[in-house]
This record gives sequence, C-alpha cells and structure tokens, in this order.
Amino acid sequence: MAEWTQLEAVNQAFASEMGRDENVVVLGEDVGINGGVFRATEGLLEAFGAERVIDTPLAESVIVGMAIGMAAQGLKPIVELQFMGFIYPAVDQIINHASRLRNRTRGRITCPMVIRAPFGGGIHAPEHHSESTEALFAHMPGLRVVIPSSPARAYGLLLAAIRDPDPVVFLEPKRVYRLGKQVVEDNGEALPLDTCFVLRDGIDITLVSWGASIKETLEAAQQLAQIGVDAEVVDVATISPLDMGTILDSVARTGRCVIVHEAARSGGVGAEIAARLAGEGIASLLAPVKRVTGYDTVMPLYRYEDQYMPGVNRIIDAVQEAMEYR
Amino acid sequence: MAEWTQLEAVNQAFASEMGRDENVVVLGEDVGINGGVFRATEGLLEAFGAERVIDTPLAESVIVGMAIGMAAQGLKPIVELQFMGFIYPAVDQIINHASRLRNRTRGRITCPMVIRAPFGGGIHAPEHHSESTEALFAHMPGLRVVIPSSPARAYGLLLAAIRDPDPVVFLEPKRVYRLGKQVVEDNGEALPLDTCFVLRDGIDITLVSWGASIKETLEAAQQLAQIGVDAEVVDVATISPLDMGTILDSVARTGRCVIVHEAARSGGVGAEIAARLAGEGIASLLAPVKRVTGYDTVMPLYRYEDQYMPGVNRIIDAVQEAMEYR
Amino acid sequence: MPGSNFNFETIEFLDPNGQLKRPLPEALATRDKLVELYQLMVQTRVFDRAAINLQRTGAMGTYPSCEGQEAIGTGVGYAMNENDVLVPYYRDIATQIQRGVLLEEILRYWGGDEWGMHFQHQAQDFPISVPIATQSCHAVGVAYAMKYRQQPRAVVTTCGDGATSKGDFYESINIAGALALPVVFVVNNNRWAISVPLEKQTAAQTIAHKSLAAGIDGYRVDGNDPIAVFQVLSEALELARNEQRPSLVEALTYRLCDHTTADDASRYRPQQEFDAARELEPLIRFKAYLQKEQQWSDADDESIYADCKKQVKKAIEAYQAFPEQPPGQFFDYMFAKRTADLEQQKQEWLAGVKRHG
Amino acid sequence: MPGSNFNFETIEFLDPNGQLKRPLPEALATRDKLVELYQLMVQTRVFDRAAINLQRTGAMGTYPSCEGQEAIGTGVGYAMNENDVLVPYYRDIATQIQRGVLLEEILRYWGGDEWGMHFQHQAQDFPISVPIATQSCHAVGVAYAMKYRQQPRAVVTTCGDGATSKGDFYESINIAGALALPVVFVVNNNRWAISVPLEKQTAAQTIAHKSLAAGIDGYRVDGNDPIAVFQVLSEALELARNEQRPSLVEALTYRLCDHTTADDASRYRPQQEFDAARELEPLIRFKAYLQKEQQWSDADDESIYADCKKQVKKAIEAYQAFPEQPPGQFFDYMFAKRTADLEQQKQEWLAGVKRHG
Ligand SMILES: Cc1ncc(C[n+]2csc(CCOP(=O)(O)OP(=O)(O)O)c2C)c(N)n1
Ligand SMILES: Cc1ncc(C[n+]2csc(CCOP(=O)(O)OP(=O)(O)O)c2C)c(N)n1
Ligand SMILES: [Mg+2]
Ligand SMILES: [Mg+2]
Repeated sequence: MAEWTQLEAVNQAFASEMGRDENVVVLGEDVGINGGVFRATEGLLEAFGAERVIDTPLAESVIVGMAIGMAAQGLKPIVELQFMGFIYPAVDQIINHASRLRNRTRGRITCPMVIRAPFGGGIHAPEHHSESTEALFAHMPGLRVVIPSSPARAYGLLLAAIRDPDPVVFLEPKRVYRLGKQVVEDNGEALPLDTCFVLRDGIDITLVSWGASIKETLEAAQQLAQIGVDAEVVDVATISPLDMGTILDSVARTGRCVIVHEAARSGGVGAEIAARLAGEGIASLLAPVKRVTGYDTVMPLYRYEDQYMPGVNRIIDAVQEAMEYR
Repeated sequence: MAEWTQLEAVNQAFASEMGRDENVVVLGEDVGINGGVFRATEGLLEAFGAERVIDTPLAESVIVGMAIGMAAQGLKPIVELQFMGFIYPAVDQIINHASRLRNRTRGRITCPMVIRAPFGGGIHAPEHHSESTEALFAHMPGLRVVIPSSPARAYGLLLAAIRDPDPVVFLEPKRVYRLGKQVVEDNGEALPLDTCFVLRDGIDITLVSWGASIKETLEAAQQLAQIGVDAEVVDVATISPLDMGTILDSVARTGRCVIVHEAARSGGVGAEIAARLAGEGIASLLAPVKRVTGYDTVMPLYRYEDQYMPGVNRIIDAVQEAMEYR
Repeated sequence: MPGSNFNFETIEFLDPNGQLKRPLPEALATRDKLVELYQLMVQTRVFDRAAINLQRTGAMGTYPSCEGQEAIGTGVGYAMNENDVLVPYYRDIATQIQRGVLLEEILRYWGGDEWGMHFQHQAQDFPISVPIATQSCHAVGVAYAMKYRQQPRAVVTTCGDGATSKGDFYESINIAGALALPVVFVVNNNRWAISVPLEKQTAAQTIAHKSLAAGIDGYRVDGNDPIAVFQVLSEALELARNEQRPSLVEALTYRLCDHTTADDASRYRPQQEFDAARELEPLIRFKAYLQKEQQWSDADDESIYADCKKQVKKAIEAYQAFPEQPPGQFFDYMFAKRTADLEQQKQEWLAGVKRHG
Repeated sequence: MPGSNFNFETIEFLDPNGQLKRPLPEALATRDKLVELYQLMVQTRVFDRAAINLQRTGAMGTYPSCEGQEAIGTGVGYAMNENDVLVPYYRDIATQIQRGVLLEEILRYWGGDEWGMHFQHQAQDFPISVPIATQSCHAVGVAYAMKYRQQPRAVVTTCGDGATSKGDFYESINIAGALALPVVFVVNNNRWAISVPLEKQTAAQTIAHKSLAAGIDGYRVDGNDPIAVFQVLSEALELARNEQRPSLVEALTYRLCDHTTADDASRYRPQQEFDAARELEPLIRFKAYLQKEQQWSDADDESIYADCKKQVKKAIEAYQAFPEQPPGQFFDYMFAKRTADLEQQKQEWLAGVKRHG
C-alpha cells in the first residue's frame, strides 16, 4: 500500500474514479498538460485524453455553468477552480443553478458535479490566494460542502463527492496538501458524507474543527493532555449539511466546546455550530462556547499572515478559559 | 410633514442627498426613465439628468465594478441591483474589491458606495425574486450590511449609508415597500449605522429580527402581550457589524431570546447572534436560543411561499417553548 | 473605425407585405408545412393573450408575453431535431410547444408551481433561466456532452438583446468557439431590455458582430419571418451537428408587449416606434402570404383560430385542475434524499401545520 | 465564415532587426527620448531579474516576471499624461515606474506587505488586480468620473490575453462603448495564460477583433516595439480624452519567462516557440536600432546598465529597510474607523500577543 500526501490522494481518487467511470470528466484552467497549478490533476491528461481532461479558457462562470450542462446530460464533471479566491465569478452559477436545478425541475434535471478549490492561508501565497469563505456555500440550500483533512479522507471523501447525485463543493486545505504522508489503500472505497470524524476521544472538552486547522487543533489537544486536559477532537468534514448529532453527543459528555476555523469569525460556520449548541445543546453547556478563528478582516499579505492565523496558543488559551469557567 | 411608504422614503433620501451633493450618482438597470422596476428612483432622471442617473447595460459585474472606479475618483455611486437574486454576478467585485481596496492600499483608495437591492419573499414574484442571502455579505470583512424596516429608518439609514466612507450593502425588504405609511421629516438627517433599534420594550423575552420579518415579530409581540408575555423587540438594522451590545443587554434582562429571519436557517445571520449568546451571553440564558427562520431549502415558487415564510404562529410557538423551558 | 464597416446581411424570405423574395426552402415547400408554421404562431399568440388574461384576473402570477416574437420560436423549433436540446429563455413558447412542453406546464410555472418545469414529455430540454444569460453557459456544457459522445446532435440556446451585455453570454460564445462545440446561440433582438433600448445596451454595429469576438459564425435574420428563421437555423444546426461549428444568430424583431405583466412600457417606449413595429409583425405578414400564394381563406383562418382557442381552453382547464403539491413538498427535492437537517425541519414544519392548520 | 476575413493591420515601426520601417513619431524624434525609452526597458529588465533573484533566495514571495514584455509598458507609460489614470495588471512595471510607483513599493507588495500598494507618489492609479480582468470594470468607472467632470483625461487599463475570455473584460469594453467613455484597454498578448496557449483561449481571429463586439476602436500593434506602442497609445488616448472614444489595443509579444516564480513553463511550452520568440524581443531590437541609427556605443550601453543596476540596488536596500507594520495593523484599515467588533478583536489579539510574545 502506498504512502500519500493529501495532494497525491486527490490525484489518486481522480485516477481511480476516471478509470472506473467514463462519464467522469475534469475541467478547469491548467488542469491538462500542466496538471493543475498544484499538480492535483497530474498525469490525467496522458491517462485519459484531452476529451476528459479539459483545459478551459480563463472564465470561471462558464466553467461551472458548462459543468452544469454536462451534468444534465449524465456526465460527472469535476471542476477545478484554481484558488478559492477565484470562485466568486462562479457563485451565480453555483447558487442560482447547480444547487437548484433538481428542485426547479422536480428531479428531472440533476447536477451530479464536484467543484474543487484549494483554500485557506498559511502558504505565503499572494493576495486572494488565502480565502476561507466556506460559510458562503454552507449557507446555500442544495449544496454539500466537504472539506478533507487527511490523505485518507481526501481520497475517500472525493470519491464520495464524485459519486454523489448532487453538487458538492469540495474544498482542499492547501496548507496541508504536502504536509505528512499516510498509508491509503487505493481500493476505490468512498467514505461517508454528512458525517463528522472523531479524531481523538476525550472527556473534558470538545474541540471542533475542519480543514487545515485540524492540524493545530490536534497539536493543541496533545499539549493539553500534558497539562491534564483531555480533549475530544471532531473533524466536521462535511460542513453542510452538518452532522450535528456527533457534536451534540460529544458536548453532552464534555460540557464544553471550542470551535476552531481559519475563516473570519462573524458568520463563519463556527457560528452555526455554536448556535445549535445554544439551541438544542444548551442543557449540556457548562461554559461559553468559544470560537478560535480568523478575524473579521481580510487575510493579511503573507508577511503578516501568521498574526492572523488561529494557532495552537490561541486554541489552548480558549480551552483553558472554558475549563476554568464556573 | 409628509407620510411616506418605505419606497417613497428611499426615493426621498435619494432626492435629498443628490440635491445636497453632486458627487452622488445613481446607476443600474432601468433606473432612468423607468424609475426602477419598483420606482425607487422615480423622478430622479428628470431632476438630476442622465449624467447622474445612469441606465446601464444589463451586466451586474461591471455595474458594481464601475461604481468602484467612480468611488475611487471621489464620486459617491449608488448602485441599484434589480433584485437580490441578481447580485451574485457582482459578488466577485463586492468581495474581492469593494470591501478590500481601502485595506489593500492602506487607505489610499477607498470605496464610498452603496449597493442597493430589494430582497425577501412574499410578494408572489417569480423565481429568484425572493432571495434573502444577507448572510453572505454579513460574513465579508470590510462591508457594512444595512436593512431598514420602516419608512423613517429607510430614509435615515440610506442617508447614513450614502455618507459613510466605506461600502454599504443596503437591502430593502420589498414585501413592506408599500405596506403602511409613516410621517417622516425630510430634514436630511441620517440615522446611526452599527446600531440596533429597540422597537418595543419588554421584560420576558427578547425577539430579534430585521427587515420585513419585523412586521410579524411585532405582531407576535402584540399577541403575546395578550397572553401575558411581555416581549422586547430589537430591529438589528445593521446586520454587519452587529451591535451585539444592545442584544446582550436585552437578553441579560429577559434571559430568553428568539431570532426571526426569512433566510435559510443554517448559516443565517441568526446563527451569529445565537453564537454570541452562546459565548459572551451564556450566563444570561435561561432557555435555548430559538431561531424562527426560513428553511434550508430554496424559496418555493409563489403558490407555496407561504408554507416557507416564518409567520406569526411560528414565532409565538417558539416564544412559548422558550418561556416554558426550565 | 476599423472593422465597423463590415456588414452582416439580413436574411429575409417574406417581406413585410407577405411577398416571397426568394424561393421557399425545400423543407417548407408544401402548403401543409407552411400552414403548420402559421398555426404555431397563432397558437402562441392565442395562448399568450390568454396567459396575460389569467394574470390580470389573478389566476396566475407575473408573465412575460412574447407578442410579436412568435416567428422566432416557430422557426427555431421547426428546424430542431427531436434529439437536439433546447436551453431556452422566457420568450420561447413557440419553440417549447414544438419540443413537447405542454401549454398547461407553462401556465403552471408562471402560476407558481415547480411542476411546470418538470416537462412530462420532454426529458432533456432545460427549463427557462430567470437570471439573464446564465443559460448560455449550460448550453455549452450540453453541447460538450454531445460532442464527447460523438453524437450528431446540437443545442439551441436563446436569450434577448440585453442578455448579450452579460459576461456569461460572452464567456459562452467564446468557449463554444475555443472548444468547437455544437451549439447555436439565438438572440431575440426585440430592441428593448425592459426600459433600456438597444442603443444604450451596446455600441456594437449589430448583435451579430459579437460573433467575431468569439470567432464563431454570425448570422442576421429577419425575426418576423419564420421561413427565414427556419432556414438560417437549419443551416446553423447542420454545421453544428456535423462540423462542430458553433454560431450566433441575431433575429431582428420587436417586443410588441410590455416587458412582463408587471411592466408598463408606455412609461418609456415611443408610441411611434411601437406603431411602426406593429406593421411588421409576423402573423399579419404570414397570413398575407398565405392568402396571396397558398389559397388561404378567411374561413381557414377562422378555423385555425378556433382550433387554437380550443387547445388553449383545454390547457387552462388542465392548469386549473392540477393537484396541489402535497404539504411541505418544498423540502423533498433539494437532494436526491432528504438530509437529516431537512428531515428534521420537515417534521418541525409538519408539526406546526398540525398545530395551526 | 462571415466576418472572419476582416483584418486588423499590425502597426510596427521597428522590425526585428532594429530597422525603422516608418518615420519616427514627432514626439520621439530626438535621441534623448529614444534613449529614455531604452533606459525604461533596461530598467525594467534589470529590476525584473533582481526581483526573481530575491524570490529565489527567499527574500520575497511569488513574483510575476515581465521579461520580454517591457516594450508594452514602456510605450504605454510614455504616452500617458500625468493626470491620466492607470488601472494595471501584474506585468506593468515599465508603466508603473513612469507613473511614480517606486521599485521598492513593487518589491514590498510581492514581499507580502500592503504598504507596497500605498504608492507614496501616485495617488490615483489603481494597484494591480489579482483576480483576472476585474480591473477592466474599475477602469470604466474611473473613466466615467472623468467624463462626468468634463476633464480631458483618460484611463489606460491592461490585462493579458487570457483575461479577454472573462466576462468582466467583455462587460467592460461593452459598457465603455455604450457610454462612450475615455478608456483604452491594452491587452498584453503574450500568447500564454499560464499553460494555456492562445489557440485554446479563443477562436477569435485576433484579440483586436473583440473590439467589434463592443463597437469600439480596435488596434493591433507590435508589442515588442515601444515606438509603435507609444504611437498607437498616443492616438488612442487622444481620441479617448477629446472625443470620448474608447478603444482596445492588442499588443503582440511573448512571455519570455515562467508565468510566475511558482511556475515551470518547461512543463508545457515548446522550446522552439520560445527560442523563436527570443529573437524578437524588445531590448535586443531596440539596441540594434540605437546602434545603427543613434550612434549608440557599447560604452553607452554599459553605462545605462550600470545606472539601472544602481537604481535597483538602492530599491532593494530601501525594500529591506522598510519598517515592519506595527503589530495588528491588519485590523486598522478595514474601515475608516475600526468598528466595535474589530476594536474588540484587536484588543483580544493584543492580549494574546502579550501572553505568548
Ligand atoms: C442577471 C439578471 N439581471 C437582471 C434581471 C432582471 N431582468 C429580467 S428581464 C430583463 C431584461 C432582459 O432583456 P433582454 O435580454 O433584451 O430580453 P427581453 O426581455 O427583451 O426578451 C432584466 C433586466 C435578471 N432577470 N437577471
Ligand atoms: C479570476 C481568476 N482566475 C484565475 C486566476 C489564476 N491566474 C493568475 S494569472 C492567470 C493567467 C492569466 O493569463 P493572461 O491573462 O494571458 O495574462 P499573463 O499572465 O499571460 O500576462 C491565471 C489563470 C486569477 N488570478 N484570477
Ligand atoms: Mg430584448
Ligand atoms: Mg498571457
């Protein structure tokens, strides 16, 4: 069995599913001979040909809109948008059409398609290359929003996303694209969507996160263990629709919750999770729900991005505050 | 003093400010001779000429992008987007530029501009004419999002939005555009942004809402009074940045909170308010924070939209649940 | 100005008096076919008037009339093969009825019911797209799938003159050219986009000139002449199906109606311009032709109108007889299977209905 | 195909051997001016190489080289008036330095500091726009303001060949035409958009043909010849300023570099094509011309390079000497005044810094 980075896992999921199903096609800017700017589609052109690995003109709206038309004809298009900062021209097609065609036609025309974009900061990239605006899509009825945080989950969730009969926005945390390898079996097996993954069991507090921030969250949990705080770590993975059951169960046991995400705090997905805790989960709460997040600012240019990113220290501080709350 | 509908109040705010400041220009589809599809800009072409009341081609991205260029040159453009469902092609310009130019240039280039759009359902309009996606913009750093709910607030807040040195998304609840008149003094005085308005004092529970839902919220409060529940009603008005102080103060007194909005529940602005209650406000909470909202579905076509809309009954039910919670 | 002196010839068969200026295309050279074209236009007109009336009497919501523009859809639909795909906009009733969409489905949609876009007898055509020009993008995707599968099929997508100002229109024609896709973009140039006249919409010499930006074929056709529209579309579709040559067809017509029933065109439209356009409209012209050249009698005409009215009456009855959606159906088609959240919300909703009725 | 036979002539002054093919424009007919053009190109090239080097050594972030494309910015900047406005993209260094942007500011931006776009000596020009083609929209707004105030000024906005596929580009040229705005759209056609060659980007016969879609003037110019670029831009700007005639200028060149320092063009770019383009590049050509016609000596050349290197060295020193932003400055420029939320978040952030250093 192979050891893969997340990026390799994405690439392998492609190769596996394209080999299995000739309706799967890939389209986007530079996905062909260049293999994508991060190389996620490397080798696919050679393996599957230019009809299935389509270098498009530079036009995000028609790229996504075209995928909708393809999907309506039974293809399973996978769109690569180069960076999440360039998803906005396609928002109209995603919100007004991809997510609505099934409902609009009462099931006659559907949109099985995946829109992939690398997202998040921390790689010293230029302006607009560090976006975490997953909350925009999580608020959109009719869309699934899926975020892997390990090679195995990248592989299994991407397979699930491709096979899903509805549109999936698949956001790949590029900061951890090449950080750490994992043995993944290339068995073509999908992981379940709409399900959180509990990455660490614990009894004192529940840490909830997704994407690249899982890294700092797990690090914080480890450091906390050394000072006697036993944290449960939940990777939300599918941020919409939320598997709130898993989180509520965990908080019912721990009584405390810290949510960690890179996106701006106000209106982030953390707000929805905290709101449900304030609703259904209120009886479990022994302390304020804390959010360790990006700030309500633009991501600074790279020289200052570390100031912005939610790091291990900030997580630990929040946990300690929550633990001390009486 | 005149009695105005909200629509007339918007129109008068325009007239007043355009008379005062010749840098104010209005642009959009059909804003000229047609006076806008809702007639919000009626009479402006005659009064201020075609250079200041600009009928544009049908192209939302360049309409907003052009306003950015105008604002950079010291004009104060007011964009009308015909319906909120047609704002999405302009999302790229709003998020990537209007909200960021000040920060990007460290204050050298700024974007004093207003983007107006009628929003919300309930007028039996066609598809895409009933959107309430204010949460998208509320999550965007660098934007103000302002929603009036009465003629006086429409007038005063629109003046404030035009005069604000930064971009404002100004969403007008079209369901109440012509519902009820109010005496408003045409004195050119702005109301404060970033401030909630307490519309009704009460001691038992805090009802938080904005836009057209204020109508049902106030109705619910009145009915509740008859069964002995004294509800405070807060109109958030500026949904970003949130004036959370007013809401926290109120809940500190009442201990209970129901949030009402038309937008889809998951990831709506109600989530942010509830999340802050679950954070800073937790010590005040005597009951779960309830959200009475639209569902996580597309707004149904008009024959079924009443099924979707959060009505008085649903608000009262939620309040009663909250009141009964021990 | 460089380039602006290039001209696209406007293709016409029938002049405004119903005089045939060129020989009939072979495919239309029988009386039956010609009568069929006329019938389609009349059917559309009669339906359109009835729909406006339904709206006026509160039995239906906002509706966009296509009065004066019936020849475009008639010619377009007549030129399409059954296995082609239509990606329409909201003034394509004449095309849609040829594609198997039921009149009562069209009413049902504007009557505020999603089932109006379910199209019982038409599986592949798109529903109309309300957000202007967005459908152009879908059309190129459908065309891509046809090309990928090496099928000799093509896509027709339509939009208005105003729509040609939108980025989506241009991105679509450009990608259609770049990838050589079997798609024909038909522009209903009715000279207005709500209250904005064509002159304010673009400085392009013609809408057909926009094809040059994408390197695709461009055509201009008299959009009040169903024969000309049929002929141009037939050629364009042939090239699309067999040679993957995309094209843009500008069909010249006039919006002889308000923008929709929510609009009042008298606020902005010069009466003279309207009166002049009335003279050129397709039904009068085609009837004159049939009378002159195809022994068309007043009785024939009356009988066609009577037929069409009967059809429309039946459609209205069918519309009014549609069953209501089961309560809370709006939860059911968001995903292939309701998510846990939606399941919970639906239960909550049903409980509320139970409580309050 | 209708229309595709229309040709835009490519305007050239210097041939690839540095031979002058037409008389010099009057405005450039002194040795000093010509040397100044050369100096600008050399300055840009020397800076560009140094910037790449800073990136390679870890002293700066990703950087987009403009090697081979120096003549465009040189000619464009030289044609602009001080009170015109530039709305640039990321390969316009030669223009920006003429507009008062400091070399150290450019480094500072790519070095990850917003102050690099503050432009101490240039108040009105836009910073570069990373989201492709979005800047075209801003340009028409700036042009509108100039026209509104009846100022004889104009806007130049630039983008790449790939950018012309985007809706924003087209919406902008179309509205510029419809509203008759004083703006010149310059397209740096370097034949690649990262790994996508022009042939895959569009089927348009030329980029200049896209002007026909908007009804604005179109020009094609040899983008490796600063004299030709200057001359075309001068004419286009004159028409923009005085007659509100917008135009699109396609400048033909080649990207003699990777897309950015994060790219490796050898993965996709045919070596032969690259080698052939090298032969045509602007600096060699212009030097040959100066040598042939303007008594340019090797010593002159060396001295110009030495000068430019000195400038660049100073710029790098200034870049390295820039003070750090005060801690937490990223909270301070979101709004004219920090909102209550941002104030609270900044305090929270400062407390964290105090706690952990
Ligand atoms: C993106 C978007 N913006 C605005 C609207 C509102 N609107 C509906 S139709 C229309 C005018 C369309 O004009 P045109 O394309 O010429 O088509 P016509 O109605 O004349 O057939 C406008 C502005 C919309 N539906 N979508
Ligand atoms: C909207 C958007 N999509 C994608 C990108 C990523 N990207 C940066 S430059 C580039 C290619 C641009 O090519 P071109 O317009 O020809 O300009 P050039 O770089 O060749 O000068 C791409 C795809 C982006 N910056 N913005
Ligand atoms: Mg029209
Ligand atoms: Mg290029």
